[in-house]
Amino acid sequence: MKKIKARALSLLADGTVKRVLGWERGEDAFDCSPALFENEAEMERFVYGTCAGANLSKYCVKMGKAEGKTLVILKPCDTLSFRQLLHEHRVERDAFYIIGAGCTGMMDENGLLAKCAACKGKEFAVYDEIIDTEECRLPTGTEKRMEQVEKLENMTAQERFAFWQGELSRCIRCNACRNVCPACTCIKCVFDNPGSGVQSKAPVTDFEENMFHIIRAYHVAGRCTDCGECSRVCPQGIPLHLINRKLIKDMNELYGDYQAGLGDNERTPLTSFTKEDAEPGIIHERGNG
Amino acid sequence: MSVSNTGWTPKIVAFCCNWCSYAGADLAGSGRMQYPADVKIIRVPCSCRVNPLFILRAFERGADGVIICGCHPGDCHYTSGNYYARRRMTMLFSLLDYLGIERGRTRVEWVSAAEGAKFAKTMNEFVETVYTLGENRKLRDIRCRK
Amino acid sequence: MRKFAAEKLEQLLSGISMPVYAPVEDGGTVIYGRYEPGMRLRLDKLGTDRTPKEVLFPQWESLMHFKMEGKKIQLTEEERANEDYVLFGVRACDMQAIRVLDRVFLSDPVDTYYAARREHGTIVGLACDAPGKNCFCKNFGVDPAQPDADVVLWPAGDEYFCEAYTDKGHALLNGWDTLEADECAVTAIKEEIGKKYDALPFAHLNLNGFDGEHLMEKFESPQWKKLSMACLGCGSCTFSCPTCQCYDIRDYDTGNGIQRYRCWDSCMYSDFTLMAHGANRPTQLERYRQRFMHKLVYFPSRNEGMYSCVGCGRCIEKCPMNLHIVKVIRALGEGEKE
Amino acid sequence: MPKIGVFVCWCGSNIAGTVDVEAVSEAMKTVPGVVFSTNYQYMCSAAGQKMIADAIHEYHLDGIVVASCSPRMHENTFRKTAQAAGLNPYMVEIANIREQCSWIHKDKEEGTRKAIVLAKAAVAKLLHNQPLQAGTSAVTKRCLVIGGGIAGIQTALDVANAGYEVDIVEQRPTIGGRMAQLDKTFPTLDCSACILTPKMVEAAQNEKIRIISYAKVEKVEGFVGNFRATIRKKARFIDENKCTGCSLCMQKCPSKKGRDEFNMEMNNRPAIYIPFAQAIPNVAVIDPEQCIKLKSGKCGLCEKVCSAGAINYQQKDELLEREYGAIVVATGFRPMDPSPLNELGYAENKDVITSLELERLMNAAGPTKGTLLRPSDLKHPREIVFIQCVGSRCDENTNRGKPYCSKICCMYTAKHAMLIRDKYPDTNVHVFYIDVRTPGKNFDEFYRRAVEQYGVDYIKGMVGKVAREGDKLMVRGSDLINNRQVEIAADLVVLATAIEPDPSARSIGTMLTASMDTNDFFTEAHAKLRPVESPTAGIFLSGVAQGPKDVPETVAQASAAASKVIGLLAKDHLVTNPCVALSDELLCNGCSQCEKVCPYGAITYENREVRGPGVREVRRVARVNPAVCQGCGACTVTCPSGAMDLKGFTNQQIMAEVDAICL
Amino acid sequence: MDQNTRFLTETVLRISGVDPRKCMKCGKCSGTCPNYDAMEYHPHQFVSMVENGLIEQLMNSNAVYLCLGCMACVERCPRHVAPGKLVGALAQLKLRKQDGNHKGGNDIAAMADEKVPQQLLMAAMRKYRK
Repeated sequence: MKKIKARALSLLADGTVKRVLGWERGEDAFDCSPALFENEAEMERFVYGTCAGANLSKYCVKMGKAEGKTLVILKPCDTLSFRQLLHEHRVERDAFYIIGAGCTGMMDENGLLAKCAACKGKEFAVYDEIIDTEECRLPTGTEKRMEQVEKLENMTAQERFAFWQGELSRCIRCNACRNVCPACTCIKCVFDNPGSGVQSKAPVTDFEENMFHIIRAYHVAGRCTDCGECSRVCPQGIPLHLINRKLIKDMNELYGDYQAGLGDNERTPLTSFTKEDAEPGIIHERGNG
Repeated sequence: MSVSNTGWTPKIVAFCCNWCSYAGADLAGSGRMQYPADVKIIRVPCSCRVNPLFILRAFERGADGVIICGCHPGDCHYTSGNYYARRRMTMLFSLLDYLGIERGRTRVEWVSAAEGAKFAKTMNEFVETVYTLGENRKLRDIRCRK
Repeated sequence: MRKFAAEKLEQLLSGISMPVYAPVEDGGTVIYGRYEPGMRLRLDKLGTDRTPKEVLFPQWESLMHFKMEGKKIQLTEEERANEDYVLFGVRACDMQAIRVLDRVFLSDPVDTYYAARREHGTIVGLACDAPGKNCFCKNFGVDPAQPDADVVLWPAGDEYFCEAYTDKGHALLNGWDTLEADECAVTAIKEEIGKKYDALPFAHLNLNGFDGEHLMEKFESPQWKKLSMACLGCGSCTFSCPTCQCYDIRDYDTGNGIQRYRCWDSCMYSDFTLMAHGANRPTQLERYRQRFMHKLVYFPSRNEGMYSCVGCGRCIEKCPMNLHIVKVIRALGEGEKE
Repeated sequence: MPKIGVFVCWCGSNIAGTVDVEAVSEAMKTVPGVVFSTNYQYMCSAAGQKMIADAIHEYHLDGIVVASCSPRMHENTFRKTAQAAGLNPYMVEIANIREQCSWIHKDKEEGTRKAIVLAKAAVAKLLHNQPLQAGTSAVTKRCLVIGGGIAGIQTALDVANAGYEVDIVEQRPTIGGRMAQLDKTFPTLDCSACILTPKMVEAAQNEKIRIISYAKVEKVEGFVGNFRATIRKKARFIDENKCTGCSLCMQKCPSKKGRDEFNMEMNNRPAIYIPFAQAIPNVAVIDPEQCIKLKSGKCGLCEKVCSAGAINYQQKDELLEREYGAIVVATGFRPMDPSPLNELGYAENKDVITSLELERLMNAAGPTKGTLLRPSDLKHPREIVFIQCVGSRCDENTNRGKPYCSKICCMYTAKHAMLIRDKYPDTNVHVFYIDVRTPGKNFDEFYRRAVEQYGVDYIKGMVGKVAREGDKLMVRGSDLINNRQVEIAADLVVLATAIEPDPSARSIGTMLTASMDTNDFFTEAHAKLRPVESPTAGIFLSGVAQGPKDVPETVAQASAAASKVIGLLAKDHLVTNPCVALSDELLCNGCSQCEKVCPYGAITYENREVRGPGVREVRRVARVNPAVCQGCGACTVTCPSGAMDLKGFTNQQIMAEVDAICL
Repeated sequence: MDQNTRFLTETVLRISGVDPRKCMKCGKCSGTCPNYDAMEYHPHQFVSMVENGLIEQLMNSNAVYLCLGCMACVERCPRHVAPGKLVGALAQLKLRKQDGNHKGGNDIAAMADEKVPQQLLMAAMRKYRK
């Protein structure tokens, strides 16, 4: 943290960057919030550590419009989101100075964050410089990422339905999952747009709960980097990432391995095709109908 | 029309691309090939025009089955539309299945303008499948019931 | 003052002939749900994931239906609640929140949907024998040891003390098999609670200047920019808040007619009070400011100093980015020390 | 709310037989928005159309729904009716209650119920319709003809003679195509070259026609009136402008092992060659596979003997980019390879030949200089067996060939049989046939002449086996009329092989987005009414590319295609389809996903100032070129924010239909 | 067509899986038949006679047994008609007739003898029931 802070201060001092997008110390060890620092005095409250679970990429969409460069601290998984935003022209690379910050797994009061338990790796997809340590490079549990999805797949349709009804019925439509998602960057979300025909504001019936989460997941299909923020922020503890991961798993299996946020502005699985693609009927042929 | 003991008849929405499947449906008509009146067709320019929102909308409104028909892969009037549709629908159907919605309520079938018989056969089969599944209860908005 | 053995509690609840809403589990969360015998009560949970507000003012409710009959419109109003019920286990803060809602919904023009529910409910309060680290209710004149309810329960080891304060409360308590108890025991409990509370980190905040007189000062504070920077504009604070009472009225076309319903809205949303000319609070800064100004300045200035924050601490727990009202009070309040 | 009129058509009894049209028009009267509803016997008739026009005036209708036959049938009719009555033509919706209702249901009550739902759905959609204005796009007044056979040549000549520029792109070194390989043509027996070569010369000399031979179309972009083609002109290692066609190089070339494609590879040709004497352009070409100089660097003999200095071993492929208003597909055919039908022994026996090979064997410029000699030992054949329908008319579940009738075989076989009997009366000719199909002017007379005058032995039956025995080919077949099996010891067996589209057709079809059938023949826009147009606007079909044809029919179709091309090129501007995508810039995120799925490259991104309620800033937003967009809608679904919509098929319109149907 | 003829025709078609209406009467089958001359009725006649219900006539002819089963006609038929399969079906029908009846699945179960291998039963089933 000291190294990052020192580097940020020097970049602020020499005018390379106009501001720093990082984290600010709060009330206790787990309380830190994303914050913007524009001078040395403000940097006094800068913090980076195991409390920095939030993905700052999303803020870059807004911050990219500010004048001058913004320094942003991104963890390895956050850089995937940032790069995906680059692909979608939602951020300008030149507007940011990216410090890739090493990460040993982020925590909250209950221990290691769920998203960190299925860490996708320690490589940075985009950066100007990397500041990390040996222990930050240690590999983690990538291979377990699909375990829970598989568990659900192996249930019967009725069990799956019951499972998701149980989970989704708790949804209060606070939109935290949508608003935190770095892939959900629509200027106007279809759910807020009276012209879209699907505008809705409350989980009035179980259909609306389903609808919101189906469309939310579908809209980010192929663009979701599996950063896990949706589940982290859900005040109702709904495992939303399991919906996204299912789509990722299917796309990998049917259309070849793909990780959003890598590559060079390539097409996502849903904006490309091959003539030999599986027919939709393949869904009907799977077990556990 | 299939009618159950309770008087329930399935509601089936069929999205047909203008160039192949809608023409195929017309051909089925010209050939006087019977299929249940439960099927109502919506004409779209291409299967790639079918937004997942439309499918969910149909279910919301009480449809019991939704079928999307397009040109055979390789024959799309717009060259690639049905290839995109194929991926989109595969992913959507998989997601619905994952959430526990009956698979049989959704289907994609490629029907060319020459395949009137296939169109009729497909519709007969699909209605039969949906009929067996019964009323759509998992993915409809109860407010839309009379 | 009466008392009964703690082990008898479930039996007493089951004996109530009306529906009982109490803190129960739903998935991994605790809500005020319909209590059925055998369910596990979660009276240990401070700051339940969903608030008792929902019993009186649900997230959505149907108001009326329209239907076209030929060329005429037929209108059917939704029936008001007409069933008596018991709302059990309400903390002092949440009870105060209901008083806030009363101010809004029961003053002229009266919200008849709310009023009907309020009238039919008997509320059993529960004193906080162990306030938590996020509690700061006393700052707003709430006594965690004395919920302002029809009946109040004080937990004391293996027994509960209880007292009825209203007719409805008496009616309920009369049906219970309780023993006479000593007032002094409860006084001791209350003192104990007070001590515990005083040791909490947010127990005593400086609320100087949060009043109508300093309105513009607070409104124009340069602090808002920094405070609101990280706000995602989600509704998790609003929807977990026991006092937030803003709602939106919407029409749903069922295909056979229109259902008019209302549902909670959040001032954090970009389409909150959206009008044809655009949004009157164009950025998150204005929306963020609105929420806290309303709770800490506008509402008290119009309601004899009654804050519409009750210090329950839920927003502290729920905000994905750890932004919350305490940070706002500290940032804006401490600069104003007199 | 717009005022809507509903018009329910009886279509005589076609609709009224299974749908209670009165009940439908009555039911529609209660639908919100509908101010007028009626029914009539034939809405498409003059009286029906007048009824619509009158109602539009009388009730000040904003839109009409016609519940009738398929919109593919009469949508345009009713749009024109509406337009004539002062209504925007896109304020018309058709409820298909014939093909998709009355014709497929028997129960009248059920049919009526469904018809009402379909009509309601059309009204629901119409309530969201917006008047649309068709745009215009300029027309490039030049035509591309792909294929330089008789079809391509005829189309090119007709278009050029109307005053428009034409480029013929031919994959072989010369134009002329299959017809140039023929000896005589039925039913008049003129010499093929005698009637074809003057046309080839005419094409070469027409200043409006540019012949791009030994070339292929590599890429086509754009749309009707505005195509842009990339043409690869293969290196022929000869300067076309210098070569005089003297053919001295051919004589001197030491490499003589190239197979002569023009003679169906029945003899060899030099590495440097002119395919045939009357080739156009009459310019040599070097086969790089055979040329010693190109392969090893040694030789260079042709360069030495060429007095014109036309040889250029360094020549490279050349890419031409040309713009066209119309494209004609005249890619022609090739005979199917009969080798897989192993009972006929084509692969094993040199004396089992195809009809096109026979053409070359009988042609004066062919490998035997016009004397009929059998390939194995160059002996004069005394017994010749013709087998019809080889690879034609096969069930699709067999792997024996094509499901269609190749159409020309009956006639050319009669021609061959007649010519042989005429020239070599000592030769016996047997023809195994299934049917003899001769629908054409003077065709049956021609066939009868073969039988009656020339004594050709027509045997109704098929050949089961061809096997070599000594120097004879034992042909065993059935004689169904006499209910016996016959065996003929033949010297030569000629297979009337099926014809199939040239293998280049499929890739050209894909490039042009022109639809094809399962046999790779191009599909016409309408089987009866638009037989020379592809469903893809601006693409026209000429000759066998569309389906099997003989020469007179090919020429007729070629001229028909030309007239359609002329009709298109005569316009300065085209009215474009207004049902195209439209991006709402206030909603556009600038994410570029739509750009990636657009098959026409119709979407571009630009930074533009957008203004709306509370918004005034420069954003990266999508822009649709309405002249290029074809209205498929791929972009609309890809767009995450719903900024992209498709006029005529908007999200709201389709959802309104869904709602109405699901009621 | 009387009821018996119809029954016989349908049985032959069911056993063989052949659709004689697909035949375009080209005569390829008879042209290809190696035992043509020995047969009273020729392959193409089998197709057309079955189509016309002349089953008994065919069954009474030795031609049924003179088919070598080489399947050349099946292989080479351009219409996927497979005359050889018709001959086979007629031969089976003849066999059944000789037996006077044929067994259903339940009959076989009743006849089951533990000493008789199951395979044999299945073979019998196939032969008589199929």
